[in-house]
Amino acid sequence: MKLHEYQAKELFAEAGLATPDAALAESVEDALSTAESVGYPVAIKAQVQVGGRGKAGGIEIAENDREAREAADAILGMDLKGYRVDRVLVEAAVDFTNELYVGVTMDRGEGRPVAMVSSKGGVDIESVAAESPGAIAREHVDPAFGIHPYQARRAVYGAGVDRDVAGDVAGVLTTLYDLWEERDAADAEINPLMVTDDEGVVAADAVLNIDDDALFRHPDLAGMEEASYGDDLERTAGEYGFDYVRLEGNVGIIGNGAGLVMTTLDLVDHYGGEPANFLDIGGGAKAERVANALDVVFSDSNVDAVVFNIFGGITRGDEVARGINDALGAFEELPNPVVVRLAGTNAVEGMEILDTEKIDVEETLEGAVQRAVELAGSSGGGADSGGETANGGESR
Amino acid sequence: MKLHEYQAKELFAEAGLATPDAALAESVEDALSTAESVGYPVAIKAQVQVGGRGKAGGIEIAENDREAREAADAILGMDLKGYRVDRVLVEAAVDFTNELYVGVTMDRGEGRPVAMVSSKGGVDIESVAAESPGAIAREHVDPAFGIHPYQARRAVYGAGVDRDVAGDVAGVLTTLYDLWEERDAADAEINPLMVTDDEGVVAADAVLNIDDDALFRHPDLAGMEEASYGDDLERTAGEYGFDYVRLEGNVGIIGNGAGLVMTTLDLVDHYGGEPANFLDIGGGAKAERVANALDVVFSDSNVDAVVFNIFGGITRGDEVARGINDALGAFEELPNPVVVRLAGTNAVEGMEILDTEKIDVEETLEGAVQRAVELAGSSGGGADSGGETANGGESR
Amino acid sequence: MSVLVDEDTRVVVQGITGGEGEFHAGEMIEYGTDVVAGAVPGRGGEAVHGVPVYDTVSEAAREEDADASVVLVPPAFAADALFEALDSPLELVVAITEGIPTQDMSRVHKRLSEVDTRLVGPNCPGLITPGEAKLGILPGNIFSAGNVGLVSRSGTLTYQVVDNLTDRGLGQSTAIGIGGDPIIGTDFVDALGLFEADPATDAVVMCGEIGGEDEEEAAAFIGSEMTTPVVGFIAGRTAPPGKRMGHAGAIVSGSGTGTAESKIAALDDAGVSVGDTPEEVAAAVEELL
Amino acid sequence: MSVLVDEDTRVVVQGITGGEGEFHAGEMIEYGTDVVAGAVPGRGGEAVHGVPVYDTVSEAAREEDADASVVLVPPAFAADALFEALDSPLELVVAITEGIPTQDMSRVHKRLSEVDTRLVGPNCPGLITPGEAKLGILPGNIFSAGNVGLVSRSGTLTYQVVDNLTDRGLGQSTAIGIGGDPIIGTDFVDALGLFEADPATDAVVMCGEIGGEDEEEAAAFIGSEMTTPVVGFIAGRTAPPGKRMGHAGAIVSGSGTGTAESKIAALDDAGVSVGDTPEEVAAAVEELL
Repeated sequence: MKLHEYQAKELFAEAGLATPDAALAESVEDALSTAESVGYPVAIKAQVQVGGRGKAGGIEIAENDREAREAADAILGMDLKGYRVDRVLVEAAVDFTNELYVGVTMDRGEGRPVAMVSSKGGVDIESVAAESPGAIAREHVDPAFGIHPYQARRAVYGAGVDRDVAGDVAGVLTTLYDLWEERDAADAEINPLMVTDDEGVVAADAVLNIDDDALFRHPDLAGMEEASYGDDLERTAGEYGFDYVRLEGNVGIIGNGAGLVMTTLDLVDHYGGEPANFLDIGGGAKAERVANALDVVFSDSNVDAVVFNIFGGITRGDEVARGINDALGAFEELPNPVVVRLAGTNAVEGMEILDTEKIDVEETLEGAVQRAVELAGSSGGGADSGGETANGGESR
Repeated sequence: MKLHEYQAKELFAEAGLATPDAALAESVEDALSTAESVGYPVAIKAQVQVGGRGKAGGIEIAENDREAREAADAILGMDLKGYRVDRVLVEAAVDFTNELYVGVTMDRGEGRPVAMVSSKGGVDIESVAAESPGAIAREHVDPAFGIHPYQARRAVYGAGVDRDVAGDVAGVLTTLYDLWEERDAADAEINPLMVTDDEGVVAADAVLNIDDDALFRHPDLAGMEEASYGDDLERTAGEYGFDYVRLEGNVGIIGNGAGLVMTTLDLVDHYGGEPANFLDIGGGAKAERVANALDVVFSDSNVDAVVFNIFGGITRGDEVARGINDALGAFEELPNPVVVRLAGTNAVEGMEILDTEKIDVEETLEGAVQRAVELAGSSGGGADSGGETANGGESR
Repeated sequence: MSVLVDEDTRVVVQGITGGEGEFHAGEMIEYGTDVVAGAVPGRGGEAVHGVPVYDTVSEAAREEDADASVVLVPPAFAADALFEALDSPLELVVAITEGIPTQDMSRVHKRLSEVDTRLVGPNCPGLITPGEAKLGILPGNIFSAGNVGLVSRSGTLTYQVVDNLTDRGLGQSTAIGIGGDPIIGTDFVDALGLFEADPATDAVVMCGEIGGEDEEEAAAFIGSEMTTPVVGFIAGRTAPPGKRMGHAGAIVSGSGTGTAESKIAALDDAGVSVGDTPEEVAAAVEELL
Repeated sequence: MSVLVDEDTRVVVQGITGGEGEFHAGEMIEYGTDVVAGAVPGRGGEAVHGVPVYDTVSEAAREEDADASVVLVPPAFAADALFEALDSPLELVVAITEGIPTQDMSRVHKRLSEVDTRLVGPNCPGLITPGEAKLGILPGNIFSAGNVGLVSRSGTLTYQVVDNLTDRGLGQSTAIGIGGDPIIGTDFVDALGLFEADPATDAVVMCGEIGGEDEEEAAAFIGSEMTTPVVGFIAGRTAPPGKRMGHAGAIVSGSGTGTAESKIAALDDAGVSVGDTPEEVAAAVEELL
């Protein structure tokens, strides 16, 4: 779960990190009055959870009311990488002499947290990492001990941070690590950490992503979650609790298990089709979940055919088949052709009871995918979606 | 640093452990009004930092005003193992079905904390440990991780605690460990942890000893320290910052370094004398510290002679000698004969400048001790201390 | 004849009184696994499927001489259950639980480095030596005994590949689901090393997916350390960069490594035949044997 | 010719800009120790006694090719300094600091079990190979080179015994003060093992004191593992039970072990000659050689 900048900054400030004076605004008038109380110059910053907001026009500096009005007007309501901007953070601009990067994340390969400092802050840190990895000092942390003060110092001196602020920056890194740990974060970053004229340090931006799996022990953070999907279908799928990713092809895909669903996507591609989505229906396949999954996929106007591939595992194939039949009962006629393939435990029994009037049944994964690709191709000229499908095809 | 029961209980309660309703009283009238507000029956408990208060008459149960008055009257002002009782804790007596022991301490041999549970609470746990070590379940804790919940459970089930309260007791152990760690305790114990009729658990006693070396980071705890020495000389020595232990012989001993001072005691014994004290003057030996050390030892009316043994180490012998000379300047005449031996760096120079009019000087440790023992023996009949020395001698 | 588990493996089921625990303990027993005990705090003295339940894993292991455990407890309590299993001690711990917080697993990972116990998972279907023992939630009926080792990050994909193998009469020595979480106990290299050392395994199927660099490391290991032939499969070839697809591991950063291309190229370099479909994988194995 | 340190030992002084650090760094240099660097956060680029100061121990060790450090920082920062030294990495760390909280040392002790570095101390005078190198605060002038190894829990008692040895012309191979704290890095058994393996050490003096069971463990080690003769001394024979005398270790619980009697009996059983006085110790060594 990604927190908004303003939420992350509240938590940072609570932990004792310096952040600029700021307030949230939802309208141009709000933004203006906040700017006045905070004092010009201000930064007006789109609150959407995507990177590269600055380059995309989501952050503007305003020196006065006129500029603030223009900026707020431009940013509020804008489409930023597919997300609509409903709120801006109006924040005192910081006079700085230097921009640093400070971050904590999990190094998955090592199975240990890593704390990082770079004197090249204020820019895309992934580019820094790719182009001059030596510019980022890293300290792997033993999660049982937490970060030792010497590690924070070593990272700071190793990154070549000015010695005047080295102690402060080491303190920021330690605090950030503790916050990261306490809040079960996946990532905690300050980029840039601004070094001010008077040798202070201020967190000018704030990233805090929380481990979804740990939200159960952080109800306060879970309460901060705001639906912010790039698109209505992703929102709907999220509400149903599916892992869903919308893509640009016309073959809708439903399956169970990330690896098998990805494989189904790959096979659609392999047989010349184009996947419209990734949808992992998860464990079991009760009627309601099947119906919900079909709802999501059918709602995608790009979709021309659907392949439904379930490997029964412990869940028995006959149970899955009943779930599918029940779900199909709700439809007078299916909006798109659906090819079902059941495998695993009691798959044969399951295939036998499937309602083949409404759906195609295939015995093998390969067969099911090939059939769906065929159906999607032949219905490509349909009135409801042909144009969009063509666009989808072009864009690849 | 040992906390009083009432102080420890405040910290326990703050950490979420259940403790009986109670208040401190310094007079019989205070005790009576507290007893009434807490509700009879009450336990009236001497607040002195010694073990075995119950057996020594320091804890009484009172069912009513009359008994409370008698108990408070008896306990307030009593001498408990050499400590005067100035305050009592008046506490609601707990109806219990069972008494357990729960404790956390440092296992020095292992270099790791150990958490302990026994179903034989309410008695001297050291006797339990000696007589039936199997009755105490122990879990060594990795200090980097802290206690794991499974360890608390394993200790509780291992100790054979009733399963009705096992979860609660495991929770108490975990809380006690966390408190022990957070407060830099040396020992944290609840003995007894009472199991009540309604299957709750209540800390009926509380021990919390803090690591003196860690007090610098616990100013709140340091502020709880109350001078509570068994004797005036120990109090004075404590105020001067000496490691001092009063013994029963007549040869006063001052030296630097615990091992060397203990060795000097051993040598006094070896040569037929009896040590009056252990006094480690610590590093260096400036005039003021020397004078303070002599003040403590001369104030002991048992003392008949003093051996002053300094091994110079980095501190140069001539500096020590000047310190001794300066300190001696304050005395018209020394109350007891003093034998000085200096060794180590610049010892020879030091010995040369010592004021031998007031003191005896010896070159070797053995010589100095023998001379002091001799002097103590020959002055044994002196008017000021002969009787007490004889007593001291008899009691050994 | 197999790796990690066989008919002599004596298993404790942690969480045996829970819904999942009870169900899968029953399935394991039915498959023939020697489930000797359950462990659930506060439930000591009870029995599930005739198997005695103990309050602690230590007691269960001691009393029933167990050497492995299967962890089927909810994610909030799973890390503690793993620490307990690692301290009991056991030779093998199989963590099925999905959704354990990553920082919890980081602490478990640290502890793992201090003990001799092997952890498989978490967030995995477990492992099976067909005809002998099943530790986990895999559907036993799709497996058949044979000489093909299988290691996979994914659950249902594993079943799919096994299905294709079994269809061709290619039985399995042991199949190990290592799990799709960011931090796991046994990785590809560990599992491949076990198969390499197993005389009863004549070929290995390795099912990877996009994200992380485990498949690249596995390729390096295969190239330098293995003589047993390996057939590979990588799921997620068509996943667009930057999109997260289910598994925490299944995200492509677009920075070169972690992509399907990178993994397939690394496996190719190591002489591994990589199938485009599960069916091709099975065919390649058949050709090798 | 010695154990742990010699003329080739390259030393970092942690805390070299502090009062104690600067003074003792000077004394060490004057003794001939090869002090190659200091390490003090925020003081990198300065110099003390002509020795360059670095911000971190890692940098000091890397730039000056150091293999040992002496920790002379205040107790509040000492544990962190030790963790830093253990992670730099160095072969030997000597912690002089007195008054480090016991729980801090427990965490350091845990970390020590994970690295190859040896820690001596804390709360110790350090160690010296006479004529070659001194790492710590021992008064160099009382020592002389020779073939007697010495290990002691106590500072000034060590000096006393060395004085008696030197008076008789009995020089020392290496003298190690292991420190009197409850949790220390190198104990008697470790030190005795080093002396046993050192061809230049022909006899060992071991100075113990009441409290703990280290001397009992040392006696067992001597009895089973050592051929080099050992002479012992135990301070605190006359200390009454239950009284704490200075060192955290120097307390007798009265429960059998930890008393002077117990320690002396254990050493006697191991064939160790235990002197009643430091002078007797020196005499016993003379007789052995």
